[in-house]
Amino acid sequence: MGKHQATDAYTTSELLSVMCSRVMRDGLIIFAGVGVPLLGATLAQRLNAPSLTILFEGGIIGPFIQPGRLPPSTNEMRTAEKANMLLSPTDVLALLQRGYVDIGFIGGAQIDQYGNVNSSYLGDHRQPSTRLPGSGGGNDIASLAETIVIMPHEKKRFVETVDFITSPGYVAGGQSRAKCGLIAGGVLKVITNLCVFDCHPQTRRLSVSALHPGVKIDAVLDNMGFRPDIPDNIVVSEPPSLEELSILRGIDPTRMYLK
Amino acid sequence: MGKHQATDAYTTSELLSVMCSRVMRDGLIIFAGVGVPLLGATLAQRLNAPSLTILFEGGIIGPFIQPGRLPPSTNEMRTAEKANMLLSPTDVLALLQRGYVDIGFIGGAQIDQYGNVNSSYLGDHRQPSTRLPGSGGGNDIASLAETIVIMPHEKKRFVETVDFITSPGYVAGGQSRAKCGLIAGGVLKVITNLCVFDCHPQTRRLSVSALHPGVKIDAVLDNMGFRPDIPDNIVVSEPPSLEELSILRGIDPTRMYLK
Amino acid sequence: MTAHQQSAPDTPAYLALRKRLASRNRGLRDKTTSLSEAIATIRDGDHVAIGGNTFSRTPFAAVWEIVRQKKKHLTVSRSITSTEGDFLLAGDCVDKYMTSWFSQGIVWGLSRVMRDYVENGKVTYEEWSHMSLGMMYRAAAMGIPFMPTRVMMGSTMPDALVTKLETMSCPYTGDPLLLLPALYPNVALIHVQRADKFGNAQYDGLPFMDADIAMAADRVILTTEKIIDNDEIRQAPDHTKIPFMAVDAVVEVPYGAAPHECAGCYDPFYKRMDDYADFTRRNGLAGALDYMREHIFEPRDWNAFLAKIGVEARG
Amino acid sequence: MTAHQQSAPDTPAYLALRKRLASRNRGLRDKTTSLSEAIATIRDGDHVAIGGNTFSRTPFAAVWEIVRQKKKHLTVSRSITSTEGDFLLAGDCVDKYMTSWFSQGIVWGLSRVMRDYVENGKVTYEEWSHMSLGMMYRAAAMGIPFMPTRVMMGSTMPDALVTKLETMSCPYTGDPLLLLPALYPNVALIHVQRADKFGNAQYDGLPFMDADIAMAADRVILTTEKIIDNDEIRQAPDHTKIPFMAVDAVVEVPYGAAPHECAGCYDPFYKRMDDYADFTRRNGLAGALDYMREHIFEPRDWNAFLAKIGVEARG
Repeated sequence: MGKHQATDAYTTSELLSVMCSRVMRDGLIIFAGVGVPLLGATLAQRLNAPSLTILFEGGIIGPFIQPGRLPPSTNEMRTAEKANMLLSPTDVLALLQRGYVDIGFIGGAQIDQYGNVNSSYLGDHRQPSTRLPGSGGGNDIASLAETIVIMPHEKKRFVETVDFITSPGYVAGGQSRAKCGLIAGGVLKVITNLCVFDCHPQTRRLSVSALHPGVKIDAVLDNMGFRPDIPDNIVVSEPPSLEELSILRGIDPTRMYLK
Repeated sequence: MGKHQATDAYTTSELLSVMCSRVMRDGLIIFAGVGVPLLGATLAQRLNAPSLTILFEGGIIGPFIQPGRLPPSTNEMRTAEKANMLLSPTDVLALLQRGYVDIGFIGGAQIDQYGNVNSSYLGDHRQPSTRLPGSGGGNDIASLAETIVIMPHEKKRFVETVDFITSPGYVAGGQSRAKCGLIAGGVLKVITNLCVFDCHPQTRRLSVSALHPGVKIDAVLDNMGFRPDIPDNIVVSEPPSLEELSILRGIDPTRMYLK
Repeated sequence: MTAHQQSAPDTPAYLALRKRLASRNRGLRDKTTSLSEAIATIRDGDHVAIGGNTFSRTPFAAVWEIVRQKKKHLTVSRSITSTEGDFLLAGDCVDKYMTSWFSQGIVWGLSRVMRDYVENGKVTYEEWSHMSLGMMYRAAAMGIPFMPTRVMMGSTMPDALVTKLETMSCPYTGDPLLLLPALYPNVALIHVQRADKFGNAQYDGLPFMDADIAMAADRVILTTEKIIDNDEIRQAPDHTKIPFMAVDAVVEVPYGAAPHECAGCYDPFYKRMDDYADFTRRNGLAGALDYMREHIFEPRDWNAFLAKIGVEARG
Repeated sequence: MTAHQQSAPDTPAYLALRKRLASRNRGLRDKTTSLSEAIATIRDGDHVAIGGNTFSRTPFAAVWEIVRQKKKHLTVSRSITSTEGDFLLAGDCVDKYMTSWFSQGIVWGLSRVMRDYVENGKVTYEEWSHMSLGMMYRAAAMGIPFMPTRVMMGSTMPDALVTKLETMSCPYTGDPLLLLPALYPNVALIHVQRADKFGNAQYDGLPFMDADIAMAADRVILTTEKIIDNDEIRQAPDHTKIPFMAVDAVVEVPYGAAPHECAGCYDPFYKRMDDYADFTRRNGLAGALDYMREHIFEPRDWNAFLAKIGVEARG
């Protein structure tokens, strides 16, 4: 990740986790992977969202994440510890289709101006330069839920058009997402270590909505392969509070994810 | 039921149960209701088909029917006693759709010349003279499996055209079943207390294939509302053996179903 | 592509469906309430789906309370209907009944009440095949607008429905298919052996269609023999059949399925079911109304009903 | 009606499918056999579906034996693929791989073997969304030729498949839908905690897609930590997840998922997985082949493999 925001006070992953946690209101149901979204969710649960519920694609509903015992994957029994229910992946993903999930979190190797995410192929998929691990539940989340993309802010990742759309955002912008058949969901935010984007309500292009503390817009632009919308009303993110950081560090005392 | 076959040696339901049991070869999977088919299946298991498997629409796979403890219904826990697996009705019926079931057994209030069965409405369904209990799984069995219909041999039940097709046989005869969309299954036999019918391979009309011991063809025709095919090669059913009757009576010592 | 042809009455637009779900507080919160308050949330005109099957794990207390509260114009669906259907019809609660089979049970024969209502056109009666009803709930539970199936074709059943059923030829195989529209009840009534206060429900024995019904419905009212601690649920999460987030009300009702059975807790109270059958055998619908006055409207509460039929409540 | 357009490769005609099922002896009979005999029934060119998920309840012994028996031209499907996929590819067993994700696990990063095979066009690789693969198995398990769904549209994924996917507009709601063709494996490999000799299988913890895979497949090869008496199954039939009639071979293989985990029996052997990762990190495909020679081809039997990696077999 870029090192722009690694101040003395907090690391990049701490910043991302705090930014994630702030979108998680009490009572929401989120679909997450391990790592930053899980840290954010666990922080939110401890801080002000005790009834927030986490789903994992392995088939897990409402696990109880204990400080110091963060799970290493979304698809094994450690992740299922003290869950409320275990389902097949098919059925837990069908909850997205039924509309049970308020926010899904995904990542990927590339993201483009319309929030489409690639986690499949770099280069032409018929003769790729790199075959990546793939969608997993990413396509399902992006197709069926309001989605937040967590992405390191790097030029090679923020490309005008992704090589391959694994997890569709707003596809070709405008109304194209719905025209492709995706009548629900869409990219809610893209959270990076430098800023937060949302998508312009008409064009559906990425639009800077907040800069993280100490970040200049030039740093955002210098580390992207395309120019996002830059509206007049960009705010500065509230910096992580001492309370947030203290709880977060308690959740991951061995710094498994808090690099 | 007609009393023609109630000889000294066996009752009507004993005869029906024995006739049922003889179609159940070892290793088959049958979908049955309680009553005659269950008696027949249990007899077959004891006699020469130890690995015969029974499914009930309540969601039950391979129950273990103990002599003297016959279940009263297909949809409660008594029926599930010592089963190998319990499923939802949806899933156990889907086994029919997947092709897991060799023979399904159904009954009903009326049957017609093409083996269509009515268990829904007597009279016009928009203003019926009698509303019957309905399909239950009957339509599913008849649509998806080779089906054997067990029916008391009575004029009011054997009608040229049923008032309402709940469980389709060969619909309007000939190729009409497949043309309606039912590409698998069909009526294998109709077993009554007087005779056995199969369906003519071309016309698909009921055709007498066997007369039970002591039954004349006139008795068959006198107790039907239409004239079935009467081929030259009608056989006489082998009468129930002492061994069959002895085992059968041991299975239902309180004569719960052996009226 | 098949053109947009017609909306089935029970298949709301996908976005409206999602909006209804999103409007619920689905978080991990205490949902325990009383039977009367839980049932009071059911609105006249709602579609109420009933869990269990015939006389097994019927949410009997919940149905009993619906009749007492004189709900009107309900659509009621249940895969196989027993006595509770008589009470809902005779209680004048139902405009439309959807089921695959309707009788108190094989041993008691035809329902006199159901015959009276259907034969005299007093209720819209939809008969579905058993699997079809299950698949309609399942489609809804999975968030898809229909389930393709190979049943009900060639029969008269589609002609006797209000719902106009669509068919298609499979674009992959050419197979003829009947498309069962997703069935979204407004409320599911489910009775289980145990649940926690959040609504995580575990049941034993025959599962019936309860899990699909719960996920298909807009709201779930859960009655449970016993409320257990959430820790117990979390010790065996692979036994949870309905997740808390689908549930809106949890009511502890010992013997909540009586006089029907609840696997592992009690067998069917056959004698008590015989008693009701005697009322209708003698006087048909009038007999049912007599029974209902004595057993549904006059008892002070559910425990008084249990005492009346001779079943001892634990609570 | 949608016209008959084209047959997907993995959707055989319904009657042929039923005939394959009818030809099996599905009765309640002893199906216990040895690992090598069970795997010997797999034919070159078969479609083999693998149960479990990533490194949880993987039928590892069964896959290990497939590689040893040098099966060829397989189609392999698994919802999420870990090390077993490396071995099948590097063992030259696979013509086509269907999965939603392929990596030994997050902590070990990209699979060097998979990259080598896909980037050099040595395997036909189909990437499906996780739910899509699950729904394709489910459609097959339910005996329907496709499952309608709301995913994979708007993405590039359908363009990168051999299978041509069909879409339609729902005749009830007008919703755009993608139709996932039913996926019928020839053989399903499933590993469970316990099963009886007839093949009734019970498993704990995460269920993954195993039940759907088993019912979707023509044949099921079951490995189990322990063979239990049929009486134990019949005492808790509501815990049976796969019925005997779907199963063709039962093999008792203690530690049959090692070095992956088997809930309640053993945790993942992370160190042993690190060992393999070291081989490929150093030498890519050649490293994998070195590892396979030492760990798959050289050991006398499965217990020798377990001893080699330092896991003590019970048997």
